[in-house]
Amino acid sequence: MDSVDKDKVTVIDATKIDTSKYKREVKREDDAASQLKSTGLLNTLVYAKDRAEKRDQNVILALVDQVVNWGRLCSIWPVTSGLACCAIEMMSMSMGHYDIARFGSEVFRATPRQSDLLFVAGTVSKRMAPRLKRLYEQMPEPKWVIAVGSCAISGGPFVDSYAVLTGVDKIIPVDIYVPGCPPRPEAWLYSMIQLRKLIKEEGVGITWGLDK
Amino acid sequence: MARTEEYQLNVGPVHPSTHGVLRFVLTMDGETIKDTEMVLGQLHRGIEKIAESRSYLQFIPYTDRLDYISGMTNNYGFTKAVEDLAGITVPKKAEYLRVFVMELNRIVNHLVCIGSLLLDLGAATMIIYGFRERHKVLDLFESLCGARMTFNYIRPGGVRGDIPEGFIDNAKEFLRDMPKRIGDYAQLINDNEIVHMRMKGVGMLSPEDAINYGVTGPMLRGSGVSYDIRKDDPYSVYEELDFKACTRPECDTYARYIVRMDEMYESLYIAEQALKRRWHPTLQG
Amino acid sequence: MLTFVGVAFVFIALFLSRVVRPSAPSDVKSEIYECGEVTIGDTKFYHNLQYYMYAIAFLIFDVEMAFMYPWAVHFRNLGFIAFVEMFIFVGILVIGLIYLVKKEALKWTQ
Amino acid sequence: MIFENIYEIIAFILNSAGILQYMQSYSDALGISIAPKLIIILIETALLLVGVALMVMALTWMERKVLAHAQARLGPMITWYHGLLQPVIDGVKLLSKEDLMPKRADRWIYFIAPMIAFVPALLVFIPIPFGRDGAIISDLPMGILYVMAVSAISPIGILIGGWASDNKYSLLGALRAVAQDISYEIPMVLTVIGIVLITGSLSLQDIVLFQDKIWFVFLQPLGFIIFLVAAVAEMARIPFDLHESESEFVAGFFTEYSGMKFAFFFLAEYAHLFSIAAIMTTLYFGGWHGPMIPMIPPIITSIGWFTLKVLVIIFFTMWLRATVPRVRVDQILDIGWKVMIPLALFNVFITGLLVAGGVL
Repeated sequence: MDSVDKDKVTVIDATKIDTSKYKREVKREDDAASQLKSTGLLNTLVYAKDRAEKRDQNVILALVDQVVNWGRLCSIWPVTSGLACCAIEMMSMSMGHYDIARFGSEVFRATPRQSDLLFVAGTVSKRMAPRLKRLYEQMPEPKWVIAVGSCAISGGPFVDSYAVLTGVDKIIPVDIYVPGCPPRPEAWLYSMIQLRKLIKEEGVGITWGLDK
Repeated sequence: MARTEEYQLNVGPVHPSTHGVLRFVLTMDGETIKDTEMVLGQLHRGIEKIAESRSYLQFIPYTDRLDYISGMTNNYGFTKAVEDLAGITVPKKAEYLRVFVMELNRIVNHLVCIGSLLLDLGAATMIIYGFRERHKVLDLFESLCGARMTFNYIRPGGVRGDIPEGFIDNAKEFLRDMPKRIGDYAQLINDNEIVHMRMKGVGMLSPEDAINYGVTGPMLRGSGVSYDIRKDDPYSVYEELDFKACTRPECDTYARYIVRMDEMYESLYIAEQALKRRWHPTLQG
Repeated sequence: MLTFVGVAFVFIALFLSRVVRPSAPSDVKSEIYECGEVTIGDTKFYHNLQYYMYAIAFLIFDVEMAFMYPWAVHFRNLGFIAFVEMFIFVGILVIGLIYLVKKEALKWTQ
Repeated sequence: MIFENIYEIIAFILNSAGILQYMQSYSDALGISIAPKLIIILIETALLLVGVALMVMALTWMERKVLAHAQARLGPMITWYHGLLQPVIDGVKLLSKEDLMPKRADRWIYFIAPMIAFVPALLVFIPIPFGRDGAIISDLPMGILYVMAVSAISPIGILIGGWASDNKYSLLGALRAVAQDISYEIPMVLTVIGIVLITGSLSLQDIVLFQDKIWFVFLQPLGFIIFLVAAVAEMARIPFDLHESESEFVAGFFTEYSGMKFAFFFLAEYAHLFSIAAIMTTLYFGGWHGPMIPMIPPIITSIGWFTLKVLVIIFFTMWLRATVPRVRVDQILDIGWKVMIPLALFNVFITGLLVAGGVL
């Protein structure tokens, strides 16, 4: 640092930068085709084609598969289950500021029978673990789990407590982990976006029921 | 003659109206609840045991997670105990700042409480409005300590740091806007006939019972007992501040709700005084 | 006809759903949901009689209303005497309703 | 041209397109002369089914948007323009969702219940005039009585659905829902008697035609208020939504239902909402009456007016949902039996007196 000539360094006061200049222009999608593209339907079709080529499948079947996936990714209904601190942030995520409803997921169903997503929001105590497992098992397929907060991931600050399960993935499979204590609602929303990506790219597809 | 049977019904631990993980086993006859057994411990995290193996400073973050809506107040409770044990005197400036954040946290707490109450009654709108204001307070707290919910801000001997630039303006803006917002909520809820039907005369807790059970806070004051620890056994700098304990004599849910609404105004008033006094030249420690 | 189409619609949708949906039954899954707890006791239990009181009262009033419709349609032809006659009939029913209320038969919890 | 109902309209269109003659000659040759009739009826039922399904989808979208905007949120945004495709997506998802049945459930009843709840919600639309010049499936002479009778069937679906689920929440939720439905059925039907007294006809078409000068809202203000409250209760909207009282019985009678069967309960709920709003429009807001716009066929304008009125009523119920909490079960029933029924009888009494006195 000593070698830097101090006269030549211009000190910039960060507070005085006019950020309005750098504001990103929002591109509006005017024509119907690009609007439709933004819903993911067109991407879905492209994926279907890829998939059919890759796996040597019938295009129609792959298409139906992808349309179903598209339906699933845009309407993920979480089950109302908060365990501890993170549940409050789950509430604030569904409120005005962050509004999970934009992704079509504000329908918090009270019963696991009608929901697709389980947020493990908070500390899983050893007493609660079997009940949570039961709740997960009673959800119908396809279902996803997002483990939120360091407690649900690893036990977090309570890792050496005798009463806390160190990580919810010991009892149920987890799709997405969101670190933080508690994670900010933005992080939750990011996890939702990641989940959508997961469903879109891998998905569950259709198990053709007639073969059963 | 038809025969009726008593049956057991689980409510919780995962139920929309048990906030947190609480479980009731109700014994019911038809629609009448005969008996309630409360099953606790689904959120037992062994914090006391953890505290044994932590230093005083290390334990402060855990207090945030006790009652996760009002982390500041929990911080203060623990810190106060440590300070009393160690005989630390806290500068006045820090005390005022503590009072300021604690009162804002009280507002947050009451907002979440009223919102959840209305949510359980079936009106989902109030909690969303409440969370809107909560978010503003949390923004203030975030500029103070960098966290939205788990603050770890109040430390033995003072607070984590001084206020950042621009904090006073934001805080003043909030204090200016908030009374109007509370007025909006009052308009939304107080004049609603169904709210009165659902809340008046429900959950009666007589003053004697309240004292015998050791109830505190707005619950006690909603039962007509004018006891506010900030006033009757003042800690911190509360005795230098001007406010009144809000009391209602009706002893029901509605009275407790009104107490909370009134306390939000009082908290705003206290916070305003604390903010002003903090800059008083003679008081700066 | 609409009934058939409606029922057919339901059947087709359920069949489609059967075709495309996954199925992974398990023991726990097919147990009933009671807030994540194992249910206590039998789920079919004998009830308080209260529910049936409402049904009986409803039946009485429903029949009464069925009587009132033809009366209402031909009211203009029948004149004032029909009005008096009907309200004698309704009056008896209202007395019955008052009796029910007085007896606390229409009280949800006893 | 004046048509009696949609059947004739379809027949006219097919006739002028020249299809009907072909169909007739073919069916005559095959010896099934009833076939063209059946095909026309199929077309009209399909039209109705599609119309109701579209409306219901629009309503679910509207519900989420209205609620979101009342609560300072945005609501569904990413699925096309302001989330317009959201109902379709929900449908696709529910279609591909696993369908569960509890171990000890009553299999057949469990299976039939959504059907019993859903089909009457469609049948209600048969005698409702959607517009002038015959935009009606069939103008039944017993119209209003038929509507009331059919809409009283869906509580049976709720009841057996709750019973068959083998779940305590479902059972209690279903019993409460049915108790509420039947309690508000009575004042609702009683207030309609007031209208029948004035018009002297049970046909909904006649009732609408009667209102070309003045709507029944103004002739029957008390009756309208009673009908409104009872309608909100029948629709199971929020001040009276015992059907899905989340904070009490998890999800009411459909706690155990998942996948497509749940979707049918869901559809039935919104179809019911639409049907009762349609009845209310017909009875109190002059049905399809409204200023006709020149250049546009009156049948389309009148259907437009009808839809607009229905949507306003439904918007009102959504607005209610955003503002008021739920009434407790015993209070709901008390209001029903001790306030609404006497008031409804009083309304009939007053109307009868006025009609007999020659005022109305």
